Amino acid sequence: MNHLPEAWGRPRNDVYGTYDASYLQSSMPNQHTQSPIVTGTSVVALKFNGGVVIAADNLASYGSLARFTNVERLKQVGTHTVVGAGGDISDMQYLHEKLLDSLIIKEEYQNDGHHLRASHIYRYLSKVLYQRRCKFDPLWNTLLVAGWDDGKPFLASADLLGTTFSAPALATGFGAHLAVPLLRRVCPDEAAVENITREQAVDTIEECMKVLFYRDARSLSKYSLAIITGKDVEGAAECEAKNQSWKFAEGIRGYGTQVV
Amino acid sequence: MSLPFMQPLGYDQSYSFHTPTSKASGGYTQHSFNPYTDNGGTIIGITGEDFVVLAGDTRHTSGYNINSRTEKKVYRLGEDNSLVLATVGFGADSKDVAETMMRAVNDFKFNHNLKNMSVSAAAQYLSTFLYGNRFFPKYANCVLAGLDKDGRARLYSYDSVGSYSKQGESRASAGSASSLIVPFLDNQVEFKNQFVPSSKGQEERPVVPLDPVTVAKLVKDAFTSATERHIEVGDGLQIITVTKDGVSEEVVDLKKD
Amino acid sequence: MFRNNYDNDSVTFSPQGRIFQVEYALEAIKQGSVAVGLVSKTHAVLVALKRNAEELGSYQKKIIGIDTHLGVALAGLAPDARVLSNFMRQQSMSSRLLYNRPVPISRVVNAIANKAQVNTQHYGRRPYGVGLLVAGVDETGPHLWEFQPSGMVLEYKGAAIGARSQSARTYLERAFEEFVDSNREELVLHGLKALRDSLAQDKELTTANTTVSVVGIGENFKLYDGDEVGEWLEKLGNVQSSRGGRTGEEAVESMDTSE
Amino acid sequence: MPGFDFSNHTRNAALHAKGMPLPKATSTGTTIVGCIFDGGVVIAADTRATSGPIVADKNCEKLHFISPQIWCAGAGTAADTEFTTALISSQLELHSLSTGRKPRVVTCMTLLKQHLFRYQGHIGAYLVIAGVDPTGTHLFTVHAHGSTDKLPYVTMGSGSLAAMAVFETKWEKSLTREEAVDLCSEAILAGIFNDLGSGSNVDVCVITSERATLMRNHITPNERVPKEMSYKFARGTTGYIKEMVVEKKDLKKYVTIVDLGDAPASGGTAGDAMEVDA
Amino acid sequence: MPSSVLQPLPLQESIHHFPVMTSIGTGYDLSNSVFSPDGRNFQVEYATKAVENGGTAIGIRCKDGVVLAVEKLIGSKLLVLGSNKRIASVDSHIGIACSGLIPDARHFTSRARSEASNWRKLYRSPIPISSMADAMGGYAQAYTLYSSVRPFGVTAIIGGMDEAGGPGLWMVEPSGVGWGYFGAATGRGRQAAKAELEKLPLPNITVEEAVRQAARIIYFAHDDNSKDKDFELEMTWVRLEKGSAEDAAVKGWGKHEEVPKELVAEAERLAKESMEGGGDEEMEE
Repeated sequence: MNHLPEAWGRPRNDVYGTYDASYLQSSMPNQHTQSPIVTGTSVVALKFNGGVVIAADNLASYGSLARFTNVERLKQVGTHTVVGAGGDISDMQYLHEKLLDSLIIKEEYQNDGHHLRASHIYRYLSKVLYQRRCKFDPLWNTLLVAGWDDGKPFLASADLLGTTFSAPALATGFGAHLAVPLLRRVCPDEAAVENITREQAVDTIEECMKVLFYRDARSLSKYSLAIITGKDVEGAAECEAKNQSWKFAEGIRGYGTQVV
Repeated sequence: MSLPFMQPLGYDQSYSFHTPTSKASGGYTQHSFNPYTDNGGTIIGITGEDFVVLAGDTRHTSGYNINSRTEKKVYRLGEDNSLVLATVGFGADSKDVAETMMRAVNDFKFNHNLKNMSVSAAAQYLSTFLYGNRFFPKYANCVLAGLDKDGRARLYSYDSVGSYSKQGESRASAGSASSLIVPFLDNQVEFKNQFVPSSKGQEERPVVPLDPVTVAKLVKDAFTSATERHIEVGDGLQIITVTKDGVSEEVVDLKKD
Repeated sequence: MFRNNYDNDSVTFSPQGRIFQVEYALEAIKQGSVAVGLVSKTHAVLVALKRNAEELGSYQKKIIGIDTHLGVALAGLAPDARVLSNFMRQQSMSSRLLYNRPVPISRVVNAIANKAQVNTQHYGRRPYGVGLLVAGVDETGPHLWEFQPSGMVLEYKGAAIGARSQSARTYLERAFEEFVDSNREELVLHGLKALRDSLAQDKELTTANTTVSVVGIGENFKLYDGDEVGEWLEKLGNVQSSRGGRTGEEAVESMDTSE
Repeated sequence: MPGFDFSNHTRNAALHAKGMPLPKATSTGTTIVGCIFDGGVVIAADTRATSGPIVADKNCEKLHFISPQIWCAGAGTAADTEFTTALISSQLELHSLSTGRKPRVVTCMTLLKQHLFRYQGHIGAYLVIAGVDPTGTHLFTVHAHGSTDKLPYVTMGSGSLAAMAVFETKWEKSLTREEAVDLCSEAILAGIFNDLGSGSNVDVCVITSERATLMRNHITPNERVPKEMSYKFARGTTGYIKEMVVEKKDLKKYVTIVDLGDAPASGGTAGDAMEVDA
Repeated sequence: MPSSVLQPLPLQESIHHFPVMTSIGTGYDLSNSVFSPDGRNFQVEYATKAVENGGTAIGIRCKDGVVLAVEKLIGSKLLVLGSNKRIASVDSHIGIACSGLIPDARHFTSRARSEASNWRKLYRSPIPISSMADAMGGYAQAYTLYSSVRPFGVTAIIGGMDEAGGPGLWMVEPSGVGWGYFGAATGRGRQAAKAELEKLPLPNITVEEAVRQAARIIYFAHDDNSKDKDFELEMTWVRLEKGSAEDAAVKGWGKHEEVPKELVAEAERLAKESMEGGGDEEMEE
């Protein structure tokens, strides 16, 4: 996947050649949203022994304009689940505020001792995304669903095409390129989760957010972080990328022959 | 400064913040959304006399990224039957096809007095379903297997709009490295291009059903070799074996580079 | 002649606020043969008495599997039960597909209850003519619900519907403190004993007329029909009928004759 | 202006739009990196070469010799990186001979960027240039369009982000030789295991003021497991239509044979002061 | 819904119940949506009779929230206690307690849930209590208009807490009429319950106090009307999640949930004591 949301869902030109949109012609105009407008960048998450850590920065970009710097892209759903979204912000708000809120209200007013957990919410969201792509009216997002489910940490991803997969360490957007290698260094496979402490996991995620701020031009150093354990969801908004170091820049003069 | 930075990734430079548009005949501006992608991976199936093996790697990719090293591609269509389905291609469509089949098999059971769907019925159902999506195809290549009422192994493979051979096949492969694996299986399962050595190229080597040990070895060699030469194959190998005694699953490591 | 003028349809209240058409539908349940359901802390059991229309006819279907965690027993109009059970299957399957979870028992029961209620409030419809016992296991444990054509659903520890079901209920009321803690086998036997108590004097439980189903925590819904019921009846054979009169041996003998 | 002829560009674009595929070049999907340490510079590369999704070479060399103490790691189109580095290596050698001085890294970098700029990106060479010369230790990147960068640690290729993530978390201002080798290796490994365009082994080259040391296959984390079966066919398995035995004395009837005698094989390996580490 | 065998309907008894209903049998009461010559809709009145046979339900509006309570009659000891809920949440901040035909009540609340959900979709905010009462009144009224349907055999007590109005308590009847209340009661024990509610200084009590009073009133009403039957007390409240009980009325979106088990147990203990101790002194509590 490309880190630019604009490229998601588009044919890979290297494989398919330039996509010929004229095949899609019909007598009626297509009125669906076909490209994201205001976008959020990466979401990163990592399982640890006893839970999951998930983080996303607070920036909403309008093209290259840093349009809003206080956008919450993590959403607690029910008691032990957090959904993080990258991609189009208005589609995210539709998912968060319309679908998920009413989903939980409908679940809770049954008052029968059943509660939707992470895997249920994940399946629901995957189906919504897939159904929308089948209607050629996608919700332009990549989601990470993190939670505590059935005595185990849960983490999985779903995107605008309805593609789903899960792994002990996941990141969307630019994070898929930059953060995943760092996360896999700590957590190469499911078996490794057992040996990761909560502190280690938080440190790793913080490190990822820092590197993403260094290298992702559509990112922000201000981010939100949530820790889901068997007990509850602990949220921390307004985190700041810590221990930044720009000392590599000290000796640099120009980009070639310049020396002073 | 590093504008062409991403070019080695193979992505077109024209991605930017304006969407490519085209004018439809009515003069309306039309935007393109491609509902498909390819999530890589490969599946194979080999039958013996009274057993069948379906296998797939567990790598799930997007472009040059590995999404997951542990996504399985072979599904059992119920807990108490011999039906196994492997799907590969676009991950979302693949899972949708698998779920549809699971649902069909389950519905059949409850609607037919708890009898299981036969493998030939499942095979026809899958074809009908895929063709039902003829004009918005499920980009999923399927291999379906199971034991028939006499305990004989059956294996069917499909294109994405439901074409399949009712007689079934002895071996099948689909997915990104199928072009590497199919010739290997032709040669090793069907003994294609092999002659009886003493016949001076006059007599083709007779095809005999393989034993389970040989099939297991062929499956592993097919995948370790595909892993060597195809970048989208690797990480893990899920092997499901169906015999009259039941269905067993094994997952072994593949290279992760 | 009509007994009164208020029982022609289900959209007319009587002066007492009753809806006779719905009450008549409840009567239809009693035309059906008996079905008994009961739950322990780990299992839910349904047992039922099957009837055959004539000597050479097949026996009816009294228990219907809905999903691996859920089944129903019926008394009354079987075609109505088929409609409801198909609907429950749809609900169950869409819960699995949409939420990746087996449908909670109370929710699927409420869904058919809501469906039934609509038929009691609109002209041109008739209430369903079947009662159901819904037994299943979900995350909150084993459950037994009774469904009525009025749209009424109630959760029970033990329940019986159909002809002569009062005797079975009496048994259950006497025995429930015992069976809530019993194991799988004991629970089925309690069910069969309740069922046996509701038999007419000249009737016996046989492999032909008895159906048993069990579902438990971590155990899929299992239906015992025909010969498979034999093992249960054998176990039951050694137990004295709570109504007295029949000994174990007699019960076994009577089984033999039926085979 | 010398260089490529673009007169067919419009025709080619039209053909492509009608569905004719572009010719496929072998590209080195690639992770390449470089990092300066106290006393020198290290560059490293993976060894996978791909053609589309197919691995064309499992152990290719992406570290190219420019001059004894200037080496270059290449990503992009394999042929472009090989020919461009060879060309510049040659020019630099001639320049060095005519000036009587050791070649400088900036000179190499300038020649490269001028060459690449002239071809407007059509030469798909993405390079990391590293070396030590009388003016000190240097590390540059050059992109196919001719732009350059000068940084203490650099990455390029499809695995550049994976490798950069490693540098961004582990790089320190002054590193020892061993630390730099380990850091570069780890960066390459991040590319090998996270980027499908990169794979197989880690090649490293360390350049100090004394010498350049090429550590070919410094790490080999991806050995192939032995095959489960032998696929040797019984003699005679392959069918044939006609059999004919030709003896050596009759060979001249079919082919022309020139006797080379005992002339020694040309070209010695002795050359510049370059140490090749096993 | 009585599931017992049909009793033959003695006409005299009906007349006894409806001394003024001279039009019974004249045909004006056989169909919904038909007025009698004296301007009455008998089917609606008969629906109200269904309510009057139901278990008692009450609602109390307090300064910091709302309490709902029902008397749930237990027809069999095989019923699972705590299951078979009679008070429903229809949004996170609204509860509905019904008396009458239970299946009708479920239909009614499910409609209320749609109303709440649609309001949220449209306005991205929870529905105010008064709007909910209006909507449900309208819905019930629609079922009095056509001969193809019958009215709801349900009276619903709608309790909630919204941002503008604070605690709100409404009661909607089969005719569709809906009034706001400080203390509402319906079902067979409504007369006794109303009398008790009127003695309370509403709305100037706290939710905690109302819980104790509600338990007592339900016990009292039960004692008055259906002493021979077992019953279970079900109680919920709506209040701010971080409950504060200042003197001034509290406003904000409340949360509807079951009253904690310990509080219910304590309230029931006090209620039983008061029943044993005999009426008057307890009322001063």
